[in-house]
Amino acid sequence: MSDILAVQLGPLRLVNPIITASGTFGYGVEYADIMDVSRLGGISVKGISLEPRAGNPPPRVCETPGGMLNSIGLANIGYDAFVDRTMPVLRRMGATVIVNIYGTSHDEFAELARRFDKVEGVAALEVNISCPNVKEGGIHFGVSGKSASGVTRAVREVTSLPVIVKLSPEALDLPDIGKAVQDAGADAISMINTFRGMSIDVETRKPRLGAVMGGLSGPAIRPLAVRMVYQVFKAVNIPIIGMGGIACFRDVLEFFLAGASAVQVGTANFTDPTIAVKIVDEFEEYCGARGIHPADLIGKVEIQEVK
Amino acid sequence: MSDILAVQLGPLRLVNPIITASGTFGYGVEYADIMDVSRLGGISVKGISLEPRAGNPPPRVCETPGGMLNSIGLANIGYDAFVDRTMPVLRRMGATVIVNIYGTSHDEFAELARRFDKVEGVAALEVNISCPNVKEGGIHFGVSGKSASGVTRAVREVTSLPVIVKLSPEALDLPDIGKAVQDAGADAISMINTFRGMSIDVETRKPRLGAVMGGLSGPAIRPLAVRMVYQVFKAVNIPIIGMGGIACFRDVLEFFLAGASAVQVGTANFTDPTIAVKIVDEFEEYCGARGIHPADLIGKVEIQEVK
Amino acid sequence: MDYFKTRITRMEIPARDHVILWFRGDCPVEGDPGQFVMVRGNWGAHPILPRAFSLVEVGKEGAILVRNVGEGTNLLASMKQGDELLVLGPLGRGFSLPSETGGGVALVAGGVGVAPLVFLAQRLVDKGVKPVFLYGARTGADLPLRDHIDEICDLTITTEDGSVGEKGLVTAPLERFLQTNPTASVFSCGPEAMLEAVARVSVAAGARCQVALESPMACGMGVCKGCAILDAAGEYRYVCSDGPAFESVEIFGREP
Amino acid sequence: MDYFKTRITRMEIPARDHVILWFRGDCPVEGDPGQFVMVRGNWGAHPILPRAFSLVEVGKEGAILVRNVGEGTNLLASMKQGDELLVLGPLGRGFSLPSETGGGVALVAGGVGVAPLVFLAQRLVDKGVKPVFLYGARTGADLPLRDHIDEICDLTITTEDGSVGEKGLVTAPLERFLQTNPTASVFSCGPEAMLEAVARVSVAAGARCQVALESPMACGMGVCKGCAILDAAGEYRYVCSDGPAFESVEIFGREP
Ligand SMILES: Cc1cc2nc3c(=O)[nH]c(=O)nc-3n(C[C@H](O)[C@H](O)[C@H](O)COP(=O)(O)OP(=O)(O)OC[C@H]3O[C@@H](n4cnc5c(N)ncnc54)[C@H](O)[C@@H]3O)c2cc1C
Ligand SMILES: Cc1cc2nc3c(=O)[nH]c(=O)nc-3n(C[C@H](O)[C@H](O)[C@H](O)COP(=O)(O)OP(=O)(O)OC[C@H]3O[C@@H](n4cnc5c(N)ncnc54)[C@H](O)[C@@H]3O)c2cc1C
Ligand SMILES: Cc1cc2nc3c(=O)[nH]c(=O)nc-3n(C[C@H](O)[C@H](O)[C@H](O)COP(=O)(O)O)c2cc1C
Ligand SMILES: Cc1cc2nc3c(=O)[nH]c(=O)nc-3n(C[C@H](O)[C@H](O)[C@H](O)COP(=O)(O)O)c2cc1C
Ligand code: FES
Ligand code: FES
Repeated sequence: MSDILAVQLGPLRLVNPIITASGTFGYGVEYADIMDVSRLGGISVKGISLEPRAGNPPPRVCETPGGMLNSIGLANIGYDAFVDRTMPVLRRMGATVIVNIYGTSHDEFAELARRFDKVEGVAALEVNISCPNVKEGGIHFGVSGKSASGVTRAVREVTSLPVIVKLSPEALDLPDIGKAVQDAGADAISMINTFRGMSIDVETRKPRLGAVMGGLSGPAIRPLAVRMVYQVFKAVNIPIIGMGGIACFRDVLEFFLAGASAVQVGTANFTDPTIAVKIVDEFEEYCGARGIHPADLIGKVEIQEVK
Repeated sequence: MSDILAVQLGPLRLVNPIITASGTFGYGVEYADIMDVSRLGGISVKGISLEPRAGNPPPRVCETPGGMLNSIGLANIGYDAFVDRTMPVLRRMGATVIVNIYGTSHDEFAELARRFDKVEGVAALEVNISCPNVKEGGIHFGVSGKSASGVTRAVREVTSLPVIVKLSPEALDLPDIGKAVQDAGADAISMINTFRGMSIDVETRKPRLGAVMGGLSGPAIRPLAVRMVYQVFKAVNIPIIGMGGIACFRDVLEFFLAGASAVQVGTANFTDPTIAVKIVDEFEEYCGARGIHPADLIGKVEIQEVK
Repeated sequence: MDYFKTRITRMEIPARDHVILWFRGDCPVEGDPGQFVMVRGNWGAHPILPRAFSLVEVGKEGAILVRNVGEGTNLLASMKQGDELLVLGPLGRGFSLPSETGGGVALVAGGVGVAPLVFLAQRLVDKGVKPVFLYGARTGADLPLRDHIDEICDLTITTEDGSVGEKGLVTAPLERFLQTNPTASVFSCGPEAMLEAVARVSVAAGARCQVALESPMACGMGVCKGCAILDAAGEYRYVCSDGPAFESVEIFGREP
Repeated sequence: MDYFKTRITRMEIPARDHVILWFRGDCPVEGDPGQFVMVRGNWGAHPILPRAFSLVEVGKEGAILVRNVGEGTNLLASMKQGDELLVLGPLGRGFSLPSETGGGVALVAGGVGVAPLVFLAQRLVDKGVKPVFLYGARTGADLPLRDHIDEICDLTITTEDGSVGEKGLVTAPLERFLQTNPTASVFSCGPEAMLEAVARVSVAAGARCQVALESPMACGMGVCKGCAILDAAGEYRYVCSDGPAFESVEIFGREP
């Protein structure tokens, strides 16, 4: 594997800027049969909480035009099982592990960060202050600058791992939130998490999700995500990991041009579980053929000044 | 035309609840060749400002997954031309005219409302405090409860026409905004306007819109719109005119079940310019066959209490 | 489990609104009855999620039986021989075959739930076990693979309108069968209400019953946690990784 | 203007990446050269916008010539005879035919811009006017309708790689033609850079030039205000309702 795509996100170095998004690639270990996950820039694992979580009542997923809704509710095996059972496998597989953490309070976030700080093989923490599918914490932390920076600071103080803060698209002024988490010590920003949506089965008159609302992801939200990355890029100095509806390599370029330094591929993993490594190949070919590096693309959208 | 679908939105009575959305159906008069526009519940005309507006630099439209972006910038012929040239034709055609108004200040909104108050054949005003494509006014009025109610009050004070206030999906707390405009005297709420999005042509590296950003509409945003209608429905007592990605009659039912008392059809007019009258036919058949009335559907989504 | 592109080698319409797609050829899927594949055509942006289909073996070749119920299945039904399919599988846990079949085996299918049971029937027959196949549908036109089943084992059909076979629900012949074979193994797939009735009847008779469930899925391989169902103990189980085949008591409990 | 469902009555591939779709039959579209239709297949949710195509008349029957450049045109190209098309039209303002053609008529086409000009050639020939047809492409494989044009009028081909006809740009034969026919009427359709060059050459020679433009469209009928272009006076003009055909001076000005 060549270094042609290697990127530096603050203190975090990745062999390439293609990361699989939290919640859409499990713990990574499930893909051993069909691909070499060490070829990915990173794997952001399913959100981990201190205790295992069972998740929300079914149905939990449904498809919508150009996208999907999910209301998983952060179902996960919890810190202990992840560290004891999953991390050893991930280390053996040579995966670059970004741990997505979720807590219901500043203290829980800090406790998770403190514990993961000592876990071998964790490359970075991604702080999920933007989950729309939980009653406590989640998105509420992500829509105000004050609470976003509070969580960021709580995590920052207790870990020397690179800290990525994952933003919610539902914030009114995302550049402000971006600046707030930057000032609170985030090394990078990842964006965007899902938007809350709802779909009703008109035959049964019931919501198509057991939890009534869920998060919208997939190509449908790409224009919104690209716009937000562009806006935040102009406001902050730390790198942005862009995501939202990436379905092919061209979409990755779009996020880079808008201001992303790396990307995450989410819903598209369901369409094609090997899509992320295919994108790595295409990116390598693209940069090789042009003699350029991903970093040359960041924020390079050409805006004509409008008079 | 039977009365089977007639709806009462506060002081506004419509022969049926299917309205064509502002900006997607011109001034209505363009459709004379292909349909009888008097069969529509109403036509919300392209946003009208005091003076004509030229609009934004091209390109102004592009397609995205399950939707489209537009950055028209409220190009319109202005108050005088609309009233002198267009209104007479609309009256002759028997159209129910809802005038969508846009101003850059409270005073401009009020002036428009004052003037339209005396124009024969105007059924209602729709106050656009949510256009994402203009530098002044527009969306900025729509994302804070204070400014939203300020504009509403300014309009309310000078007109006896039914006042519909059109909300932006980008507000952080839409139920709050809904309550604010209700308290300021709105007779109905219409929602949602478009979300700001951006798309980049990765070959040319240029934004696909001349104005860089534009508003996302179409089926892609439907789950977001349905969720917002549902949330606002629970917060207000005035009727809601729902819209966002309606493409067929089933989608209309979805909005009704979520809490809408009427709907607007926007982007789908481009897919099929006769879609709105087709939906009227289907709605009539649906209600006729079941012996029900549209009002029986409002907010009737069946939510199971989650323990 | 593998992920691969393949092509449709053959198509057949076995009943109205149904199509059988064969794709073996270059395709390495070899699964067990009750396992499934996630399938998508090469149709661009929408719909984005693949669809789950049980593996079948028809004429000794791997296939899926698709019932046309919505957008994705419509698209699959309108594909042509030679068109590309994207297939992930085999996935999930299939039925666990009884080591002891002296008490008899009943396969109870409702609608398109016939697919995994046809496959199971074939495997049982190959092993020298003759199951009885109880196949229920609303009406006689909705019985895909009926002739195929008839050829390999004993088939009893019930239709709600009585147009073919016995009039009524498929639980009636099952109850009769269990009266004479109370220690039989029962395998069932179909609408949830039917599965619950089948489970109840079986458990009441003392038979062991396995049911294959459905649930909306995104990944099909245990990563998204989207396919949760609530089991009898009030815990969430995942259809794609814990199932689709479950012991009926795990899901519907022991109460008759 | 009308909106209707019709079916594809015939298809032909006149050059690589191009397809001609005939749909006249039950379809009332009768337009003028330069007018267009908004077309969509019955393909469900995505893409949602119809696509604009110039009206052509090939073999006395209404048709469109589609160049396969993206998602929508791909879908159209993969349709089959008998498939449903949704058509809105005829739309826009076509070329205004000169009442006086004594000075000669040159039709200058680039790429798929050939479509409205073939139609115009046919109309002119029907009226007894013989235009010269100057047709430029990158390479010889990209010249749909070439034989058809050859049959009805005088055709000069230029290709950038010289594989067919004259090597170079189509403005070269135009300049020669205008030297002997300085008061000719010129009609052009093709890439914007070509149109600008054609306009410049024509205006410099003193000829009247009309150009047919393109712009991304949503409605095609003047309601969305999406298809704006900036004219020579700095005003916005709408391709679908003010055009697609414009006097070249309105768009590119009088400066040579
Ligand atoms: C393990 C498993 C095995 C299956 N095996 C088969 C099979 O062999 N043959 C077959 O025809 N079908 C099978 N199904 C069901 C099949 O996956 C759905 O019919 C299909 O996903 C519907 O897709 P659609 O786009 O046509 O319908 P949509 O437009 O998505 O929906 C149409 C209707 O189908 C329901 N539906 C959607 N997805 C599912 C789902 N995953 N499970 C159940 N209902 C759903 C919707 O609620 C809706 O009522 C199986 C499902 C599972 C989970
Ligand atoms: C008045 C008019 C007449 C036209 N006549 C013809 C014709 O006779 N034959 C023909 O093949 N094409 C014609 N076009 C162009 C045709 O509309 C576009 O090629 C088509 O819309 C592209 O759709 P797509 O989904 O395949 O491409 P997309 O995937 O949408 O885009 C592919 C490429 O085409 C460009 N494009 C998209 N829409 C347009 C558009 N409306 N105009 C110009 N470029 C566009 C995009 O920027 C992109 O570079 C005409 C366009 C207009 C406005
Ligand atoms: C099924 C599902 C589960 C998700 N779970 C998480 C999660 O646990 N933590 C998190 O930060 N984001 C989660 N997300 C959000 C994704 O990581 C990503 O931000 C979002 O889906 C947008 O990207 P996409 O459009 O490429 O999917 C989840 C998304 C989906 C679809
Ligand atoms: C091309 C275009 C122009 C629009 N112009 C206006 C406008 O002038 N005033 C307004 O209030 N909304 C305008 N809108 C927003 C629509 O009225 C509607 O709120 C939005 O498109 C969502 O509905 P849809 O998804 O059905 O299109 C416009 C939308 C489009 C696509
Ligand atoms: S479908 Fe994703 S976990 Fe079962
Ligand atoms: S395409 Fe809508 S105004 Fe021209």
